[in-house]
Amino acid sequence: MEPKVWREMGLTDEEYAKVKELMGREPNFLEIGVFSVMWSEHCSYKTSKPILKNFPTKGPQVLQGPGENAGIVDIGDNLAVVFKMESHNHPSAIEPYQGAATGVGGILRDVFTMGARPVAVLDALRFGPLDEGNNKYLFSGVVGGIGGYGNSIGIPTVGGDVYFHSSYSGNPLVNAMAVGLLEHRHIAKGVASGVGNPVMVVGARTGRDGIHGATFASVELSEESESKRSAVQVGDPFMEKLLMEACLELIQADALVGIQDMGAAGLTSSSSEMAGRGNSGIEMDLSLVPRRETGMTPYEIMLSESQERMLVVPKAGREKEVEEVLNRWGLEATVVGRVTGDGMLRLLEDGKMVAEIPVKALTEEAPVYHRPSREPQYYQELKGISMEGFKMKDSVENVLLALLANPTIASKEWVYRQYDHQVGTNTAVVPGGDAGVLRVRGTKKGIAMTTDCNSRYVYLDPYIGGALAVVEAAQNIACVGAKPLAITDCLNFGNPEKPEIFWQFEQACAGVAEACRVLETPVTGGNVSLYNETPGMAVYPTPMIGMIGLLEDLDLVLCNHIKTEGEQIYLLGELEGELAGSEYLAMFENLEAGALPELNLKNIKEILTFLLKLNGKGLLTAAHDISEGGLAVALAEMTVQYGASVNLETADKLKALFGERLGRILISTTKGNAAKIESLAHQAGVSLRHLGESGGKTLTIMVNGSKCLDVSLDKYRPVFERTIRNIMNSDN
Amino acid sequence: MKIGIVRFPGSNCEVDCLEAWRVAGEDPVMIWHQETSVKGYDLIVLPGGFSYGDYLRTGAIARFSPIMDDVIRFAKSGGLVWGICNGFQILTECGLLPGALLRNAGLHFICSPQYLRVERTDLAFTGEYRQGQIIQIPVNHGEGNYTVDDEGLARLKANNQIVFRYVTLEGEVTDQGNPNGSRENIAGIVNKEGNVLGMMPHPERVVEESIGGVDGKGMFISILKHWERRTQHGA
Amino acid sequence: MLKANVTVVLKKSILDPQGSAVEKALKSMKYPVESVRIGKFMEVTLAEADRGKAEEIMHEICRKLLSNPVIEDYSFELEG
Amino acid sequence: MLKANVTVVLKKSILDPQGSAVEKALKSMKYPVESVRIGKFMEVTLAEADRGKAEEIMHEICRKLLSNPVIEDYSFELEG
Ligand SMILES: Nc1ncnc2c1ncn2[C@@H]1O[C@H](COP(=O)(O)OP(=O)(O)O)[C@@H](O)[C@H]1O
Ligand SMILES: [Mg+2]
Repeated sequence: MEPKVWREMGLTDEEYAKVKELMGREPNFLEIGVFSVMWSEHCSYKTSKPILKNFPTKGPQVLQGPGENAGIVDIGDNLAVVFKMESHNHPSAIEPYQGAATGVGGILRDVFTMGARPVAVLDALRFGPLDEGNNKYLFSGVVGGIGGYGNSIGIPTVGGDVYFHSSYSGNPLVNAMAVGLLEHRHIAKGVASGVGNPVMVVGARTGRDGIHGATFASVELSEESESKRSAVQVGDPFMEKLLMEACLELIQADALVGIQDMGAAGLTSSSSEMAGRGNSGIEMDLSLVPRRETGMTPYEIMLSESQERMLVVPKAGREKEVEEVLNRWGLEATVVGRVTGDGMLRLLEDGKMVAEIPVKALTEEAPVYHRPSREPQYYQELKGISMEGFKMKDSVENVLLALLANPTIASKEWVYRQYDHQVGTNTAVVPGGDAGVLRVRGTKKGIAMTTDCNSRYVYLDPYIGGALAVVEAAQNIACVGAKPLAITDCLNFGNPEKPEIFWQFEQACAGVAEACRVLETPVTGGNVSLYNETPGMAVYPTPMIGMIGLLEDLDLVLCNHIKTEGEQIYLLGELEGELAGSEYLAMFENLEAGALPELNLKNIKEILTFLLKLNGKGLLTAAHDISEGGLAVALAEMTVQYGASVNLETADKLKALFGERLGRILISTTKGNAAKIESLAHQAGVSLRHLGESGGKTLTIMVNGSKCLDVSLDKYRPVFERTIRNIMNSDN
Repeated sequence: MKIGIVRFPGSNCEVDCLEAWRVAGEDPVMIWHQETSVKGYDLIVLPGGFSYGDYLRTGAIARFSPIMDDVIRFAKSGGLVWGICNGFQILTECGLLPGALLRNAGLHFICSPQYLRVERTDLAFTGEYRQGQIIQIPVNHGEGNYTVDDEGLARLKANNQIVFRYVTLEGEVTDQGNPNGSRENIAGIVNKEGNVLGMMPHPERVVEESIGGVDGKGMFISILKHWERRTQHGA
Repeated sequence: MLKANVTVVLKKSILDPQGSAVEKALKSMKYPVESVRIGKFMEVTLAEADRGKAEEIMHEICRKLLSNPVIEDYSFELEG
Repeated sequence: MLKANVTVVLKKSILDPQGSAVEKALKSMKYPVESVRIGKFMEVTLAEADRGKAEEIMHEICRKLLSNPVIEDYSFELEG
């Protein structure tokens, strides 16, 4: 075999040598193809494995940790939440609508193959600045695609987040998270076991789309990858809706031994992973796989990433039943092979063997790389830049209005108006709140969900920033009154072969792990997306966190804005933030620098626990965490209906109003409950400060007795609410 | 009351409708699109969703489902038929209601609470509301822009067939209150006889306070009371 | 076997916001564009060799399913 | 002034969910249909009298805005 062959498929010479050794002979073209996708970063995690193993993955609530199609956490009453997040960055860069749509389709399949009915989608998005036409085009297409798929299949998109930063120009991040609900007894797994059991392909027909998509996801976007554009697929939410109903019906009828979706690397990864988990083998005759196109080679059939397909191992004798259910939903199911006991992936074409590979060679023998890691030069440099001596650049009003008009901070209404966020009629907190909340029918419970990551923090200090991504998610969950349960993640980084990038990855994951340990939110699964680079630039390191929380009593759900006049507003946590890494510093000093505030996870945990305690007693009317833009922005968001007047005593107005520091939460309560809250805070030793009261149709802030802001609702509300819409409706 | 909800491939609000009826105290039956008879039902609901993916045009393919011939017969013989969102689109496609639903004027899908004015309360569907009452019911569609030609519009008006209009909070019929460009802010219409209603907004989404309001519940209660009155008179 | 190339466009009297949006975008990109209207294009392959019959079938299909006569006009050409 | 009739269709190897759904519907209605593929049809009126230039402009517009070359092919005819 010419070296060109395996190199073009993405295998290094060393990897090829290892393949040869494992096979005990020269592999043929098809076998090299199978190895190349299974050993791609996307499927094998060859670079990230050594790092990911440090995540805490256990806890009494965890029913299924990493390793399956999605994680599962217990929520009592014999019910469980299934959830997972995944990236579709590269396809979205090239065909934003379809790239994003198929991202949603893929993550939903991961959830319903576990036996769960999907109940919600979230989307975490990152784009370059909207003043560039191409970024606008990508933003618009991606949002359209997420809505296009989720709306049609009928699963509400209840949350997500969007940031804009130049590092994402041309390499947007599109991470989709799906959440499902199931009864414990219906948990399904991606295993192939029971020698002689049939193996079936169900759902859509196989076409030539997306061949080598997994490999494509594992390279930088460049001129060369442009030619791999065929790696983009068109999604068919209608087909997936039918497939979902059929699969859930089969799982509930207990007809299956195992089931797995065909995502990246299609039939190759689904068959080898299912056999791998079942310690078995699989034999398939590829000529039996239903095809959409004629003349497809075994290689193309194995590597196709056609969407809306599943690989299913029914219990022996029940293949007719599988066929019947699929047919009733207007879909096909075809027996293509069987489970064997010899641990081989054996592929035939018209009865003639065309490939034979030991399954474990594909799933367990993939090379593991301990990449060199090096602290980048920028790290100490930016950290060393002094944050002293900055003066407020403009009037408080102008600064506030400018921050509210920053697309990263401004309301994302333009986005979530395009998403059906209510279908299923379970959505108790719609997008625009701090976290989405769904009721759990038949119980008093609610589940909360959010996605978060401030990548500027991660860039400036990957360890602290990684931890803060988890903290912010936990804050958002707690602000709707839910207890944080567990996370999934999507680790978006640049090219890990560069030691500086690998350092970011290593540090950020360590921070995520530490925060998960302290906050008791184990990692139940996730996804790694490396090589997010355009020529010359890596994206800011973005370990996206998707978190799930539980409300024991949905009646106690909290919203993030005040709904009457005369409510008392308090601050939990410290008054002053820091300018390091703040939105203010970036906008007004054109500087992304500084040493982030010291991480104090224990303290943050105390604050969140206290918040939940207050809410458990029914003492709160609203809660909102302080994030980008600092206290003033959070106050504006919280009082967007009634206004407020607030008094602060501080030695540093700039840091108090616009500095950033996680672990600070605004809460509100009725006049009648104010004293009770104060005494509970005193007892618990938690820092609590009375700020003011809602009402008056203006936001008025006094600092040390003198008025520094008095802006009417009519002025700031439209800025917050309409900025993104105006940008998107404008012509350039 | 015997209520049937037709489930097309791609429907996705059929369970929401079922649950809403349960809140109102009824327990409907799901009717698979391949069935051929709706005999014995008192009301047929065509739910929201994306039947057949809404490919080609919304409702265009569903209209040829086996069940639809009998739904059309049922409607023509005076049976109550209620199409919500995709159901409305199917009703216009099959000619039970005039006009058509085009892509939203703003070209985007819209999911949003919307104020409606109740234009007619003498119908089986709306008896619980006051004439001119402003209610808040969410819309959720990409193609809800109702269009009808001048003649058709004149007929709708002459026969008093307009049931809901999109309005502002103050009840004004203006462009500002119109989410999708619908002609004369039309959100829902009935046939001349008053037994077939099509509407874009989703009343089944607002029947419980904990998930966003109760303004839609009146429609379910209206239908039940109408049916009770009728069966009492009939008996 | 015959192939029909069908085009379906909105009636002239009906606004075409999608076309207008594309028109606006092209104008803002400084292309010398007067107007844009957007419709659908469909390739239908028929298992029917007789042109006369095929034409009849296509009219029926177009009226019944491929277009909505309330808002759209269709036309087609047979090929092959 | 010239008019261009543009058709944009999904590349052959790309799944066409719309076409498949319509094809299935027509088959179940017992029409002798082999296959259906659905794309877009656009009428672009150009303020340009020179055919050569118009053609150039149309290629550019098609590539840049009217189609996404990753998944679609376009073709057009000039008229008038
Ligand atoms: N891409 C999105 N999809 C759905 N909802 C979104 C999206 N982006 C933002 N939202 C909604 O807006 C809310 C506020 O977003 P954001 O400004 O990122 O808040 P926070 O700082 O609290 O995370 C989110 O909690 C979510 O409900
Ligand atoms: Mg928040």
